[in-house]
Amino acid sequence: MTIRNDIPITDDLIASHGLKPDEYQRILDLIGREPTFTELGIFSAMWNEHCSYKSSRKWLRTLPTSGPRVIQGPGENAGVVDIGDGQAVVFKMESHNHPSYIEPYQGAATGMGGILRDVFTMGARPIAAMNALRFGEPDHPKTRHLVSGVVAGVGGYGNSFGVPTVGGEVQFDARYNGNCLVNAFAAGLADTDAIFYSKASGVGLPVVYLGAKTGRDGVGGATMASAEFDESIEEKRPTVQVGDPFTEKCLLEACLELMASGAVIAIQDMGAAGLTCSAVEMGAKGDLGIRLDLDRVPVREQHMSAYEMMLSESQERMLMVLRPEQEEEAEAIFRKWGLDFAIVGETTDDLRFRVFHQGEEVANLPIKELGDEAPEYDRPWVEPKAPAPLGPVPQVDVADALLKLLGSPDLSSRRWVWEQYDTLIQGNSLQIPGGDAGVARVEGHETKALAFSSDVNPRYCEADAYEGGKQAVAECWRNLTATGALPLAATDNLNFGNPERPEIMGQLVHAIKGIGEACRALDFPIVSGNVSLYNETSGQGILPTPTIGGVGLIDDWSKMARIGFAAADEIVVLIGPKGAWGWHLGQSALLREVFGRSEGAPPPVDLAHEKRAGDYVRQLIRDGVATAAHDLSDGGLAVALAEMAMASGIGATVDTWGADEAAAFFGEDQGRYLVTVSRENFGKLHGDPALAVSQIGTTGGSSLKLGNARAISVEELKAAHEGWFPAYMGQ
Amino acid sequence: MIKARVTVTLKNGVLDPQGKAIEGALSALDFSGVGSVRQGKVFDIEVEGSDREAAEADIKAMCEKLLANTVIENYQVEIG
Amino acid sequence: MIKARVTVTLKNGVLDPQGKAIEGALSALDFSGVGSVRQGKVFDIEVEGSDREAAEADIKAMCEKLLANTVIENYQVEIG
Amino acid sequence: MKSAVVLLPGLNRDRDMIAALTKIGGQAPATVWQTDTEIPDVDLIVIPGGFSYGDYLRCGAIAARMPVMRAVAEKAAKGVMVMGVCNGFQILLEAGLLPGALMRNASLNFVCREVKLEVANANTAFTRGYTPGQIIRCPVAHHDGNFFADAETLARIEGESQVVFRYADGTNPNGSLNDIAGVISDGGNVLGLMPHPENLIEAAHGGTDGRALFEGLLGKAA
Ligand SMILES: Nc1ncnc2c1ncn2[C@@H]1O[C@H](COP(=O)(O)OP(=O)(O)O)[C@@H](O)[C@H]1O
Ligand SMILES: [Mg+2]
Repeated sequence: MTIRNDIPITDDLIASHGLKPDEYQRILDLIGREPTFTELGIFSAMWNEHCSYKSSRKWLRTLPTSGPRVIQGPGENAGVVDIGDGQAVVFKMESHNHPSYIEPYQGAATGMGGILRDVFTMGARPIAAMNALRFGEPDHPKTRHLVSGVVAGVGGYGNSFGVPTVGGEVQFDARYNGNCLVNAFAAGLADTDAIFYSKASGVGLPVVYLGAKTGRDGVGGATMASAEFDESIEEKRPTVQVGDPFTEKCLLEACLELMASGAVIAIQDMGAAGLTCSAVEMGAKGDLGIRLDLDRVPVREQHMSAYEMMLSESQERMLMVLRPEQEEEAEAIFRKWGLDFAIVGETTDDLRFRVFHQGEEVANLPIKELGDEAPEYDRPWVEPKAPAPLGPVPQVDVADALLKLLGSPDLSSRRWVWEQYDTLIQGNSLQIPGGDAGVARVEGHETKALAFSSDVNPRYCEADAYEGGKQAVAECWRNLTATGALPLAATDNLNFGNPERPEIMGQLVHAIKGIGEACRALDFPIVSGNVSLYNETSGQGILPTPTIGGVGLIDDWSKMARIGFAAADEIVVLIGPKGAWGWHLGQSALLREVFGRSEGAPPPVDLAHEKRAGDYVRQLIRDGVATAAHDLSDGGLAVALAEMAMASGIGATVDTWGADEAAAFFGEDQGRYLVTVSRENFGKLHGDPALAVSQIGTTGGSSLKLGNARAISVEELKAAHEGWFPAYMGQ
Repeated sequence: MIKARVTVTLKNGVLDPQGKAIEGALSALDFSGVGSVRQGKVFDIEVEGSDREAAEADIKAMCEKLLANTVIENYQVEIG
Repeated sequence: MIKARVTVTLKNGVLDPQGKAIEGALSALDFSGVGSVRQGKVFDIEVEGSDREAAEADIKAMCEKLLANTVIENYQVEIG
Repeated sequence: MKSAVVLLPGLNRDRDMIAALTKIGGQAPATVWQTDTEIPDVDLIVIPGGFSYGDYLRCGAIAARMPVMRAVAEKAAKGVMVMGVCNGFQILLEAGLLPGALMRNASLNFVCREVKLEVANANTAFTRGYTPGQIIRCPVAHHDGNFFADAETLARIEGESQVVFRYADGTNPNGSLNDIAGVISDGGNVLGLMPHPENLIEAAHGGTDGRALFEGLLGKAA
């Protein structure tokens, strides 16, 4: 059975393609006639939220995206940043939220596949991956199943493909009960003179299809990814795509080999809305038309209609414009790797997107308008409500509270997760997950390395999207800095609820403003990103979750810092802002885990201070003065100290801090770092008059003693920290 | 004691990378005329008792809950 | 076109970590009375032609050469 | 000493292995592709780790039947040293060049972590850089490393000292029988091991415990 192309276009059909009546009117105006069924599919794919960013584009434009090192900002498959010596780092983060909720293993796996393809499409060999995961509350009946499926899927794909996972995030909150988040990050290395783009050039050149065959996978998937879930979710099941990391690995090798041969003029991976998006993008960017002959598309199922082929989201496929004289050479490379290779069309000069199938012209559309004239909305938004003020917080037993936090779902060790990922492959991993940032050596360079971190605190964003957006950027920047890296640039993955609700739109607008301001202040441009909206089930939206993935450069990794105490009898130094600190407990982990409350404003971020403190700490690391470094984040000083102790097996004794120990040890004031220095080097802590640089204790022994609290052995800390995840997952 | 065999296969249209790789390997091994290969799983399960219908119902429940991923797989139960 | 189903199961005595894990998971899901679970594979294969005996011989050869690891697995061929 | 690395689609620790052989041996190994029917004249053939053919069907099963493996078997029969690491080990088992089988990890999960290895037999061409019973650090990264052999085979390989590496100090990551991490052929020239010594050979790796294996092998004993 095949779907015919002359199906009448009814209102229902339009609506089921996610197109609003005014959007359909726009189509009629653009093409001056009723679209065919295939054309309707093409428009729905190009104009849905996922591909067109119609709700967010206006605001995304406000982000800083350039800088002296930025070679390519948003708009290509991935951002490209110069790291010197003729090399560049190519990276991006992308969500695969809805597919992962429906089928966690395959959803997460194909999410990894998609982001890796984005990176190697640009000519870069992937060298590091991260995954930022958010799940519903641990007790929710679906959560365990989602965690195990998603983690297995991320690992199943990334491990087989052969990229080390160097970091990520895992959090739980009831607000993700109906929508988990899977944000996958990948980075690759390329030579600056060998970066490939999607812009086609030259008329009459072959358009080549590469990789795996086309099936009916995910037909309508991009439309689904932009639709709010409701109870009819079951019906959406057959659109699940299955990943094949083996084919992707072959595709990587074949593409890099082909790129090295000089045969590639333009290349674009087939991601959401597959053949449609990739072909339109290549043509539109190059001011060229594209003509496709679907009879030549390698298919793995019989009787596929033009509509299905144009919308299929089968994985591990690419489209390329090739130098005709190197066609044979190209084909031989792909055959060697067991991949399909078919010339499916050509570039034209008529600026039309024309698609032929079984002798019939099934689509003939203006190519520029398909891409450029997508609707853009200035959706109404309202100022988010100010959070309720924080009521009094009782004192706590600092030792008990610390153990409770370390063993809580959000702060416990993620070892159960990252030991399922290959963190060592390629032999360049200098820091695997468990520290502030993952670090990978730049292969072929004696001293250089890249640091990677992924961060956001959705509870902060819920309470104040603007401060939360700033904080996500600042924390990421801080995590990179704490290894000694100079933060270079970032990618953002904006996960929000339904933007047609003004409160949600208000969160998005505020978060973007916060992110933009922080990125500007910290010289940390956004070079790529992804927006995932409609993360909402039965009217309940997720916590606003603008994940920031950052990349930093370490000039000499032999001087890099780690979080573990380096030795006993060293001085523990806390670096932060001068003057009275807020001892900020609003929205803190302490409040939530110990008192079950989530109140108050999140800690404000003073960006000028962040910059100053970060630059100071980085210099201490580079000068070899700091023997260990760690930033303070969730759980404040106590948790940070415990993490340093656990990472090294060395204890510490830290002075008491005034009367309010709860706030002193668990406050989440921003812009703070812990470093350790040897006694001899203590004098070298040159004073920066704008910073408070205080000796707060010493390392040594086998337990952690905080103020007046009872000492806790490092073993006990570790037992609490390492215990939760395996116990929760039943292992 | 009742013995049952559960067979779990991929739904039509769902990509089967394993099957595809096996097809390729068979033809590399000079087996000609092989069309498609689809891979699935079998579970041989022993359950206590002698009520075959109850056992079948139980095993179907196991399939729904654990043995099959009904998003992409079909299953079939035979009581031996 | 001939359709065949090959079933590959572990030999007796060969460790089956997946089967064992499923046993554990089933009892954690409150299915009682589950004795042993052993996991195996099925392959649904289409071969050209109409000679069933030749097809069976061919498929047995595929099993010996590739589909089963006869050190640890048994196989069984059914022509559909 | 000359070496060659076997390349098959889906392998992914080939670059790590080539780097280790090059760094320690001082010269880059030759490479042979899956369809090659001849292997150059070398003293050592290495099959690296990864997911040849996606680990589809059974780990190493499809790879073991590719033409290059016939050539490897011929070389092995002539006494050339052959080492398979991780997927390479699985391929050697599937090719019948080593005894036993590797099943899914007992946890069913992929596992990547550092373990302790006991050098159970230091009297082989591969392990002479270590002392008998020496305990070394070494990373593992695999989904199917759970070594199994029937009782008779197990008794034989134990009796003949064919177990070369064992997981030590309770670090068995996969449920392997007798903590077996690596075995050698009865001829003493084919070694398979699950752990990745090639990922622990320089300061950047945080340790060099894997080095002695390559140094011993490549005749660069420390
Ligand atoms: N899904 C994951 N995959 C890999 N590593 C992870 C994952 N989740 C958390 N981690 C790692 O665990 C450590 C702790 O995470 P987190 O508490 O989010 O760090 P931080 O507070 O420094 O941002 C980090 O090293 C992080 O990279
Ligand atoms: Mg940190």
